[in-house]
Amino acid sequence: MQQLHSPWRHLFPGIQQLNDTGQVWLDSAATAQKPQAMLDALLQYYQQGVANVHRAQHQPGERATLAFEQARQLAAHWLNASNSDCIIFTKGTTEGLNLLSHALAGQFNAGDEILLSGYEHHANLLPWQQLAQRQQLQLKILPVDNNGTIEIAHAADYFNSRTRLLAISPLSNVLGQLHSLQPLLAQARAQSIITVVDGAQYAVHRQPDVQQLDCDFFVCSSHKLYGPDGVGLLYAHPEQHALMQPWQWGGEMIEHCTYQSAQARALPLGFEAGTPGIANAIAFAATLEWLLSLDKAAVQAHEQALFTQLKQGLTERNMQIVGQPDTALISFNAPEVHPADLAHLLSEQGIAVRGGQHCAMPLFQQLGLPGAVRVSLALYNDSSDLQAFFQALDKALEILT
Amino acid sequence: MQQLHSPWRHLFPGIQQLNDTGQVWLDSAATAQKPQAMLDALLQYYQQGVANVHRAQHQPGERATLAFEQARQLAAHWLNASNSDCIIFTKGTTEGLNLLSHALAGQFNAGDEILLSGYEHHANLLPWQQLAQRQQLQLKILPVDNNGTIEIAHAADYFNSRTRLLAISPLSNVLGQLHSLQPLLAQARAQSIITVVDGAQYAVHRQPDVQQLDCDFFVCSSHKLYGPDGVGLLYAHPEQHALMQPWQWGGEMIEHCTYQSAQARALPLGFEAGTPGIANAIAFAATLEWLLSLDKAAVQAHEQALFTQLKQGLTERNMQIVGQPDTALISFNAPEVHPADLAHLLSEQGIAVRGGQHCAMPLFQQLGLPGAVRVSLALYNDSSDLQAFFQALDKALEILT
Amino acid sequence: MSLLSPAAHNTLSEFQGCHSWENRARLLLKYGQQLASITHEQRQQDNLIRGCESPVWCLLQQQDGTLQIQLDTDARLLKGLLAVLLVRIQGITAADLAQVDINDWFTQLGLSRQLSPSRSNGLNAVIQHIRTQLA
Amino acid sequence: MSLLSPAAHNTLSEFQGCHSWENRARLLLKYGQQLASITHEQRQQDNLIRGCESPVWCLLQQQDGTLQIQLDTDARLLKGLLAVLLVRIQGITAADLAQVDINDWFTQLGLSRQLSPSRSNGLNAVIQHIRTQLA
Ligand SMILES: Cc1ncc(COP(=O)(O)O)c(C=O)c1O
Ligand SMILES: Cc1ncc(COP(=O)(O)O)c(C=O)c1O
Repeated sequence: MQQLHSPWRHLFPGIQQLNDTGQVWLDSAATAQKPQAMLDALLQYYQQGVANVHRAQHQPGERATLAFEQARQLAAHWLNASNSDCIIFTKGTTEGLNLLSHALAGQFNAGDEILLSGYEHHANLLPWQQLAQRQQLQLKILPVDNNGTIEIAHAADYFNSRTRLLAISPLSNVLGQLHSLQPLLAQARAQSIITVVDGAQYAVHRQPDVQQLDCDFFVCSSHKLYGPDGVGLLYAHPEQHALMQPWQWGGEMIEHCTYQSAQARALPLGFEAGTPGIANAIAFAATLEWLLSLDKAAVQAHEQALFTQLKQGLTERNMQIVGQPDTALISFNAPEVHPADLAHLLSEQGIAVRGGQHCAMPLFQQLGLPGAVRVSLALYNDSSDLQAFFQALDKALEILT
Repeated sequence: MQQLHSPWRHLFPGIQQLNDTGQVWLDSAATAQKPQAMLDALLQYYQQGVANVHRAQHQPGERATLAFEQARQLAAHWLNASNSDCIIFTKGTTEGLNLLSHALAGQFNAGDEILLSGYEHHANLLPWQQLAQRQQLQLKILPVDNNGTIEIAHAADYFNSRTRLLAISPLSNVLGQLHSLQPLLAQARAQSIITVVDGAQYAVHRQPDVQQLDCDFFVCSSHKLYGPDGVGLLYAHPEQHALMQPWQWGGEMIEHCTYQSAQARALPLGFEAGTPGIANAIAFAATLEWLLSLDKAAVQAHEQALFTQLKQGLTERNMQIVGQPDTALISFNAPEVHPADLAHLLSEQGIAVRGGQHCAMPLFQQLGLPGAVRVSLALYNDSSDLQAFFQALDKALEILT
Repeated sequence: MSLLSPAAHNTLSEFQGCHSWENRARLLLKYGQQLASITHEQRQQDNLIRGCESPVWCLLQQQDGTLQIQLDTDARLLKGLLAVLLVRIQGITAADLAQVDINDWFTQLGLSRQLSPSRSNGLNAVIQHIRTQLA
Repeated sequence: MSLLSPAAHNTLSEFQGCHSWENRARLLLKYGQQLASITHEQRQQDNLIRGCESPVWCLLQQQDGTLQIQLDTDARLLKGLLAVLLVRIQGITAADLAQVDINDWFTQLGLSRQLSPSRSNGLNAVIQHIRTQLA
């Protein structure tokens, strides 16, 4: 195995400390370790004295508001959104999708259809399922076949005159196969179907360009993107703001209210009820800024080289790979071995990979599998991590078979 | 003016740094500065290597889950909840109240009544107002008189056979008057009226005891309590869990699902959809632990002494005090001066106080005031802060009158 | 860039002559005092600008292609800020307005902090309101 | 505290004789293998324990005042863990169960990590299920 060294690894104190305690982090698809730049921003924000945003006009308040709005601008820039008013700070992908499932509720009549892929994470399934139950809609599923494949090229065949919304992820957290969604999203737009892109995994490995994707809504989470946990982004296409009705209500998200009535503000403030996670938004922006400073091609090449080594090692060992992964992560099973047993013995050896159904239970029902072990990669991994993994895998299989 | 020195002030780097830039922080009711103990916990969590909670069984995951659940236990202990299953981590008070306004929706029939005080923050008004609009309920208001007083002792007179829920705060962010709610909450319980306590301000100045209060639900925000922003607590009485239907849906908050159906878990996990703010929960717990280590009586005495100085100085200057404040904060106006003008000139002099309607527009409509300037105190304030404020006030009034 | 009118030049030199916050505040109060009020009858919902903590009213007309704007509020310093805003944009054409760098104007006056993104003083909301009305 | 049965003493000494994770794992596999299975017909929703990532089935009876518990799962190591749990609580009374410190039992076996609050392996959910059924 060729030695691949991440030139960014030393910038992640968490990776160092995990290594010092004998832990190899290969669960970045669950959450990623944080670069020093993020920690510095977080600490600095709190140390210099905090203030609430968009409330008082004193100088600490102005400074916090400015920093918070600059964070929004940076997020807009990073997503290539046309305008920072299109960016709502959320708690994460899950909250973003729940928000949409309420904010867009007025766009549906009983009998309308919502189309999802069969590999969606619960976060991009259950909010729509609940909306469908509340409003007597049909939830249609783009079927995944037994090999974990989905025919994205023919997905538009599932559109019909009742289809009102398409919610889909370009990169599944189980299958690790990158789908180019642009053609499908364009067909949806041509038929006035609202499009929601779950970018939780995708955004980590490809810098999103929401204008090029031309989706209506895009969501992602900071914590998977090397940023703090508890914050995320919801992008809303400027022409679709009118579709959204406010969801949560509170302090400064309104223009005016009486005891009996209230008018909400426009995006984004009208969708950010309550004191936001200010420190997190600012530290997330610092993370994005750091990411922007990297050589994108080099990062992608490094991740791809690791991926190839991972795939090769699993194939050599005759592991049963789920789907046709090509990016960042692979889910697999050992023949005749329960994934929980394998995950258990890997964890005994300090290999942090995840076993189970990865918040995609219906996909596993469809695949007829009790679960899988997932190895996921990030820009800080070295091939030494994979070597440790393979050594532990061999040992675990020796015990289990 | 007697010199009061906070023995805890030096533990707050933000206060030091604000002071170094000529800023006096008297807006703690908006958000509080953070003790070193909080910063240390936050940094340590991120530095040692992060993991998602309640998902994988690898060691970093176990460690993070343990720390997260210990944080929940500490929060339960701090609130004197009987059980840590009663504690849901939220984004803050506003999210907690929005959550309740959806989770409890099944408890109302058209025509039922919700009772609120007239001084509630928008966060404890608008979610109920929206619920009332969605389900044709009546929103009843315990009236505040022109002096900002409310007759808590007679509030139960507003109960009737249709009253289903009472939502009220023991300490308003405008009026600064502490109400003992126990008798009212007991009367509500006797009539099977669900009780929701907005403890956002109260929790900062009196350690809550939810068993003694005997409310059904209690909410507060970390960021006002010297903790990180973006996290808060929702306490649910163990016997009322059954009233709650799940609100947000996602990853691990379910027990089982298919494409077309899902069963949510019980409290608290069933109400914590998506990756939570793990670092924030842990750092908040560290803050609570630090608070618990303080001499509660000394803190309260210090705050009360500052309050007395504040009130006296305002009275001497013939300021018009809003309501009958007795705790932690005072809202006031100068005769014939617009509050925005006063806030403006105070901020020019580095005094961070807030002017405006403080997210309580209906209260100000009721009081017939365009707003007020609010000075709010925390345990790190010294009387030197008040002296700086009074000096700036005198200067501002000289210019404005 | 639209050029400064003689009145704007005058305002500029008045503010640049202020070397303390107090003098600037007094000058703002003076400007505010000189600004015509909008009567109570004209203070209607239609003329209310959304998004300011202190209500601001706005009457906007285009006469012979140029803007005639009236602004009013009860807060005196904000009224002063509205007055110096009007000094810069009163009577110009809508096309010229699009060219005016308001940030730069307030910065030159030593008042840049009043244009913060925070919603609290509302000056930003006023500028945005006028631009939207003309768009 | 309910006392250890002879079988439990035996298990304890077996696990305490393991000085590596590998030996413990092999021993757990052996315990799992010896545990009777719950047939497919008995694997019904009613018998399924909620909250485990790998499904665990449970049949619970009280005979002459003592507990008769059957547990099963497809994951072999978890099945081993269920087996050593049963060694400790099989055949005792419901009242005694309330006294058993399960954490202590697993700690003595060198398996304390398996009882983490994380939901992933489900051992906690199993214990809670049994306690709730008996409550
Ligand atoms: C594809 C996908 N969508 C949504 C989510 C949910 O993200 P979060 O837990 O940050 O809300 C995840 C994370 O596991 C994911 O991988
Ligand atoms: C009484 C009261 N309730 C609710 C809130 C809202 O809290 P948060 O903004 O943290 O959600 C506040 C904060 O301003 C408050 O003072």
